[in-house]
Amino acid sequence: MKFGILVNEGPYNHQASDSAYQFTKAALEMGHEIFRVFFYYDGVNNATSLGQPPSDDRNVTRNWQKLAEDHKVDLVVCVAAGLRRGITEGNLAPGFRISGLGQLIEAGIQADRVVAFGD
Amino acid sequence: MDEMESGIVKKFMFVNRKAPHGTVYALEVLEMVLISAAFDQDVHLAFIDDGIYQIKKGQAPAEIGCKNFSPTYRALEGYDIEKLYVEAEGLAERGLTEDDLLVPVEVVSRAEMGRLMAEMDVVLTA
Amino acid sequence: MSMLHTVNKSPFERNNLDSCLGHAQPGDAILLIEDAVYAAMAGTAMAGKIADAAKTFRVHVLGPDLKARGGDPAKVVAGVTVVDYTGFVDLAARNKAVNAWL
Amino acid sequence: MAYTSNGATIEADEEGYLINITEWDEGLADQIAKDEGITMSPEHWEVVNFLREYYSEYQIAPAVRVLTKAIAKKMGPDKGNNKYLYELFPYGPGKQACKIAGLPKPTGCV
Repeated sequence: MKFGILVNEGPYNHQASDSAYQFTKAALEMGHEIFRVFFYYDGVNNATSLGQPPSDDRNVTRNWQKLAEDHKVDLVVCVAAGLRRGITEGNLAPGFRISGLGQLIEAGIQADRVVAFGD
Repeated sequence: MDEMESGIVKKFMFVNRKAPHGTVYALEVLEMVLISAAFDQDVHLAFIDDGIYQIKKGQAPAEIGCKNFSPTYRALEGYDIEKLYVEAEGLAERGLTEDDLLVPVEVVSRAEMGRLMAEMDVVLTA
Repeated sequence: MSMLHTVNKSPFERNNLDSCLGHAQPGDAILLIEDAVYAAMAGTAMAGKIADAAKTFRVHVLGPDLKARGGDPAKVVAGVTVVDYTGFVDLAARNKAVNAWL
Repeated sequence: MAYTSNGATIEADEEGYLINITEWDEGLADQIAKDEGITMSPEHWEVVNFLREYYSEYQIAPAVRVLTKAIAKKMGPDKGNNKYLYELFPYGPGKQACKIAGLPKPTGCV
């Protein structure tokens, strides 16, 4: 089954990013396909390359990058939401790409299920 | 790129349940809805709970320094997004009637709204 | 075909759970995650409402979120099923759509 | 980037859209159009003014499809079609005309 994942909150203010990551990881381990993970609202902050979480805490951005590396998961950051919040090509973590909101609608059309995580 | 052709038409519903201005969700959902219009899908908008306040007439956020995006709901018709539903119970709880809303909507009961949601292929609530 | 509803807010703070219960159709699946897991713990003022809901809907709670908050998977409200992330993915796959009550 | 109009410097983003949309005036429109290789004619102004009225009413710059339809409704099918509008604004009646009209980039760029 193909899943589209929507992440609506930043990585450290809210559990949403962690929940989305755990769900995505479990789905991949079960053999499902992740059509795309789309980052919207403050969720775009998951894609910053500038975060430096303490070494005894999880690194949410790194977790996503690892999924992209190991499973070729398409990590898409909304360009409009990113521009508002200062996430641009200049500080985008490797493994993420910036594109339009249409990528979310397309995920809704192409994926079998869209699962949203947020506040 | 304006028209996105995939041949698939799904029933999408954007469920608004948060008030505008206090948080950014209402504005960015509206941006989502406008983009969805380019994909020729069967788009529905629901306003329940505090989401009803998004389409209340008379919003004037100039003094808080924020953009007034409430007139944009009236542009939806031009984007061929015409299936707007408001929950009757939510309206009544807030002391509002259909006349207080800035766009034409269909007022439905909570039970009807639930049945409508159940028909959808993709539901995005915020 | 049924839907999966996810709820992630404590019912003591927000009305997400009430709104979900007011719109879900009989037989739908409901999964309590994040702060909504407090609703599934036995002995709270919400327990009666959840036990009632479990008669109409298939109510689940996400075990890892429950344990994170000091909840005991053996002491959830009667009728509520504890699932892990694999169970969450299965629920999403087996219902026709997922509505996250954000 | 920036434009110069009546001796004042008007700031714009990388693509040439105004940073502060309230700084627009008709002289600036002529200036932006010139940079785009367009000499403003009454037909150009008709579209630019239509866009400004649309923005003033709805607080968004319309997607090109919506603009075309709205122009057809107001000015007739001879003007509300892609051929006519792209002849006036070769880089797109949405993007280019919005820039000249001093509006944000149209919503609907997917």
